Amino acid sequence: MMSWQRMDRSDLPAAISVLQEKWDVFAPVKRGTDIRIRQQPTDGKIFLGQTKPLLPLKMLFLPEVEDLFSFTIKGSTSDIIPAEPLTRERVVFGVLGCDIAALEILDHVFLGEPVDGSYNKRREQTTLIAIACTGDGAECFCTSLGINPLEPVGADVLFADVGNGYFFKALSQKGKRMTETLRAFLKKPSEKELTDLSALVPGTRGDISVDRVPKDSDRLWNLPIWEDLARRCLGCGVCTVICPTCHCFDLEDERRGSSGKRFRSWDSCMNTSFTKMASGENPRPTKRERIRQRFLHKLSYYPIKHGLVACVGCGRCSARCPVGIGIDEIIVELAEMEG
Amino acid sequence: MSSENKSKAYQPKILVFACNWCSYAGADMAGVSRLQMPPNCRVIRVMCSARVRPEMILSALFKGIDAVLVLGCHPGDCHYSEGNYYTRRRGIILKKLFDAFGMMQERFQIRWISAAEGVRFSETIREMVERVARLGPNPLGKDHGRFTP
Amino acid sequence: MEDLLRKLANEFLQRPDAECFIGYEEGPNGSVRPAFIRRPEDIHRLVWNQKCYPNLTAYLPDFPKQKRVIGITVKGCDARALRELIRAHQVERHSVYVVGLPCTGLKTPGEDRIAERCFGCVFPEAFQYDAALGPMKTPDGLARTEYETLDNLSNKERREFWKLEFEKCIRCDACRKICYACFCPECILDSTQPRWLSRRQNLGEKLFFHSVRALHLVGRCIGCGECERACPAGVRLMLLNRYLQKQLEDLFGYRGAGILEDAPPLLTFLRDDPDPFTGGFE
Amino acid sequence: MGKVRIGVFICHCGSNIGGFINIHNVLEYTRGLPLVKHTEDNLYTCSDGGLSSIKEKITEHNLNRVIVAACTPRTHEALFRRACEEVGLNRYLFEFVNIREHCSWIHMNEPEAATEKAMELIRLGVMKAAHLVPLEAASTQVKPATLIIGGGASGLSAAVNLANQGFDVHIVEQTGKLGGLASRLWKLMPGDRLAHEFVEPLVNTVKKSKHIKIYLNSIVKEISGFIGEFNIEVKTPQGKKDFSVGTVIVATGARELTPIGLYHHGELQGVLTQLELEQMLKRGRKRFRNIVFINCAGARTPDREYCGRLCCATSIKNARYLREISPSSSVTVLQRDVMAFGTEFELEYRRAQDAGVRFIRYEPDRPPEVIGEKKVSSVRVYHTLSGEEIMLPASMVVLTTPLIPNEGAAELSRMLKVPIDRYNFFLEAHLKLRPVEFATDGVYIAGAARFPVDIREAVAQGIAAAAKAAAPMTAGEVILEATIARTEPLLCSGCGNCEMVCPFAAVEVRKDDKIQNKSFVNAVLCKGCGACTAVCPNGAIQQLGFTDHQIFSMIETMAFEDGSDVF
Repeated sequence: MMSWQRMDRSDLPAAISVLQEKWDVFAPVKRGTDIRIRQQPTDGKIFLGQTKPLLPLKMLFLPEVEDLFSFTIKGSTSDIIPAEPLTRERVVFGVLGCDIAALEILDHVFLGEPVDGSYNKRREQTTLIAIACTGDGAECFCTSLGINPLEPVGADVLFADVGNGYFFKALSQKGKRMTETLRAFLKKPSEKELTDLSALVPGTRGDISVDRVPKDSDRLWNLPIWEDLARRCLGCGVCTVICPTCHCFDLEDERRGSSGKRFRSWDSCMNTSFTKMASGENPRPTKRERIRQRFLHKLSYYPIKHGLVACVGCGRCSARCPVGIGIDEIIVELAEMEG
Repeated sequence: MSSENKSKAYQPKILVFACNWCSYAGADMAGVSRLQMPPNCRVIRVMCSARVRPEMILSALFKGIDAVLVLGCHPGDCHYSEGNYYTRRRGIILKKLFDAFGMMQERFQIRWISAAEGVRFSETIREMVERVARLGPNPLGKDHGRFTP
Repeated sequence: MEDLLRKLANEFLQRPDAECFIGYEEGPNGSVRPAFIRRPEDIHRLVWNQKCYPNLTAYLPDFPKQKRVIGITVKGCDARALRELIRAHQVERHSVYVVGLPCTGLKTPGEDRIAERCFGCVFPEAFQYDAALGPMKTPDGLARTEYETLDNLSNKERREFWKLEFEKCIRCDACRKICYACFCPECILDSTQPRWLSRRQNLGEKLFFHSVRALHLVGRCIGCGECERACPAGVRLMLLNRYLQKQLEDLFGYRGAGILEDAPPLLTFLRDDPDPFTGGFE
Repeated sequence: MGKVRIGVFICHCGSNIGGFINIHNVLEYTRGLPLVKHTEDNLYTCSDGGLSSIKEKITEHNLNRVIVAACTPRTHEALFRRACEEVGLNRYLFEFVNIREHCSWIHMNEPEAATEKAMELIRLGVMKAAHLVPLEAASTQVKPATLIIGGGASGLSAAVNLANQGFDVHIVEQTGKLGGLASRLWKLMPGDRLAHEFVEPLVNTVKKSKHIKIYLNSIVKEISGFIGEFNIEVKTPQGKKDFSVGTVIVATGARELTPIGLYHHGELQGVLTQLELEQMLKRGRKRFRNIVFINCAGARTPDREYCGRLCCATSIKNARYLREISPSSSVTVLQRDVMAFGTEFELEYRRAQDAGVRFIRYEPDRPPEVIGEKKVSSVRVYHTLSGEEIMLPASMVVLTTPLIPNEGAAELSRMLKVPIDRYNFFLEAHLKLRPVEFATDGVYIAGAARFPVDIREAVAQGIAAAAKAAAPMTAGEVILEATIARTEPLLCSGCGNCEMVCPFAAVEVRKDDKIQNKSFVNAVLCKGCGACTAVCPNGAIQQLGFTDHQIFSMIETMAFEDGSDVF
């Protein structure tokens, strides 16, 4: 229905400016070795590579810190003023397939009943421009999870960088609205130009046998692998912070006398205090229980509940783990146990 | 007169930790002697200046209080013999930490004030207030140092 | 050398009181990672090369004290950490079997040059070991290697520098949790009574976090650089640690944690320490 | 404990606070603070009426925290704590807010700012009070023995008093004989008695007492410990002596300032001090010619601002004696003002005038000039009343100089950890309320070591100090500090930082029953300084009454203007 349109390389900055008239534009920005999704153009120039930003796309939908409401206590009642999650519609440029696939995983949690209002609003008012990714990291294995990084499901617009020019393709109504805004810059490509696209081939590992991991947590619960991992794991929690599908959060009240704010912030099941209760009791007292929770949530509990594995194969956790714990390795090991 | 105008424009708020035995008594002495000083300081009494953990100074400054002043007995006169020697080392290192950050150096001070030195207490307060007033408000104070979203 | 390592580990595992041997093994994508060897048939996994970054002593406080013996390999920096852990009652010397590694500096990942974390290393030799993989030799010039410091930055530049660095920080706490010296059952930064630190991601809270971390490491930082390696955002944490260590040396003659049996510099004093707090205001 | 219910009592302190701070506004403000269930103001909260009101309101409003916003905790905290305790509220659930010394008295010209500051100070107090918990204090034995440093009139009086009560007393005197400054005087006034008639019986009583041990030509080298058991090391001519006592009285006295160079003292023959004159009289000299006294010599100057206090009386006394002994003499007293206070001294002043002593006033900026070659011949002085300079023939000039503290006061202040002022006079815990005590428990002060006193005062203070020292020794035990350190074992890593900084070796890391290293606090040894708390990396050890949580809540409320996260 919708087809590829071509843009000259030199037109991109002007095109972005046009987008900024209607949308807040976000895109990866590179500073030194640090790549983050930041607002355009206030926070820097767009980085159009295929290296994953440190913090995944989820940060725009479930921000690291998010005010939920402010309150004023008056006697036994209180006034609550909900926070406004977005003031303007957004477009995110240069999103990777793995990060978009992760949003589907978050959607099951935040858009299932009860619907999370601010997440929902952010989702509705954001247009995603995916970049056709050929996967440049040794840690990438998204194709093993059925993700097509060249044309990820869930994107509104597909964007491809073929070296001598860019291609755009709208994939949804939201996307169409966006490509129409850019009409002035987009041309119908010639047959010859279209062949450039076929040069893009996904390079990620497709042989990680996720499907062979048993979903039944009873069978995985007491495996010695958890003890082995716990011994090596330092509990630093980097894996959870940079994971595109991790979505646990903490709620905190900031009270200043009789008024205050409630905000939520990312939390991590790798923290000792994550399950610590007011009584001092902690049902996950050691790293063994915590690391098992992290992997079983992704590979067993979530799939049982929602029918899909809560990992998108981006490999961020494996690449950043300071003691070399890789989720791909663990998936293979768990699968082999079955075999 | 001009300094009065300035202090009208901006009133810094200064947190003072005073040890019970010397400096708090010195502050009492200043009061008994009716030594007038600017009303910008709030004294928190601790038993010894060594009780003031650096986290207290850091959280005060990083939460936006304009300055922190730690007062203890003169070295050698500590009621507990040696507490203020630890205070001194910690203070030196804390100042160096602020040097490393290139901020807050002047907003943190330590002074030794004995129970008899009411005058020194009032002069210390006055000078600290004037100095901080010159520096202007703590930059982390306004919006609690929030980054742009 | 690795043969000797495996031989020593094997001998150790034969001991009736041996719990496990902590060394290094090949990890994913050409990396090296900690290995916990319990069975002689796993000994072949042990390696020793210039990619052996992790400071393995960070694992020692996890083990129940005074029960069984842990075998461990240590580089010079790790040996200093071990001495510090023993001083701080976290490890008992007789409950570890120490294999000294003759470290001549680690390599930058993926490159053939000495890693920056090793620049200025004043003490690469392991010591107080039960066995060693070879004679300990101080590599030429490592201690004299110049590394990046804050020295030439003005106040304003330092402020700007840290503002950008801490803006990168994602408050994952990896720097804290990887550190060998962070062994408290519950960190003050996780405390809820009082709530010293909130989860806000603003400059004030990040400054507080990093200041407390740096101050708690004063006189305990061995300069291993693990914090910086663990940081996913690449915050230049070692600049801070090194800066403070330099001050300790200049002011109090303290050479660094674990080098001598000195008391940590903030837990001791001299009556004639420098006193910048006597006068009026300068 | 249930919900926190705070009562705030705001003291006017007559007009000391109320005169500068708008108490009405402060009350209104305080009423609006969270957890505050009762507020009131009192003219004097420390009066019987104020104290009964606190007690009534605790019961009436079921208060479980009490705040008094008034003067300084250093003097009145114990009083209010006792009041709370009397109606069953743990004394450590009381919090003091200082709005007098730290507010009204130092911001007298800025009533608005002072009022605002008082509000904030009370807010900080409320924050801390919200986090207070009840504490229980332990107790320790007190040895029935006292060290008295100084064998002068006050020290000896204290010694006799304590010995009569059956306590062991150790007197350490740095000179070779007992009696102090009094033993060097000729006659005492009022009463006209010879000084030795007073001193000798006192010294003899002391020497005879089987409870008193005297160390002459000795000095205290080392004092360690605390109330109940101070360990003393004395350097005597016979060598080092060690003993321990329960209490210590400082009675090191004072000596006359010898004003070398002042008014040519030590340069011209015939220029003496009052003490030198008295010794001359003591030796029996009877003939005097033209005598000129110069008062305020070396006192009330920029270097030594205090008034010698006894100097005027001394000059009045000696001037009259000179006229009486040698009626042909002429005696002139040059004075700045005559401080003849009390019921007797004014009469003595008149007696001296009636006896023919001339009092001439000089101006401090035009001081008298002593003239002579080798020997004094005359004094030139500007006569304030007649407005002209006059020459007084003088065969002798007597300088009335103030008392100054004896040497060693500074050293002693360090050993005992008690404060001294800029002249090395010791400072008591409170001028009016605790005049013979130091802030340090078990250490007391008597006599001229505090400020120049006459013999009556020296004796009175000696006896007062003895009475104070006797109290804990009679009781046999003292209640210890309750605001000591305590370890939370679940948080403690056993790293030993606390052990390293404790000045009293009160904290120790040892294995608990699970063979984990944990820190333990010895409640008797802990003096509650909090040094350990500040170096504990994760707050596992806390100083009770000054916990991280309590202090942090004050910092936070100050940072955010309007409260903290506790509610």
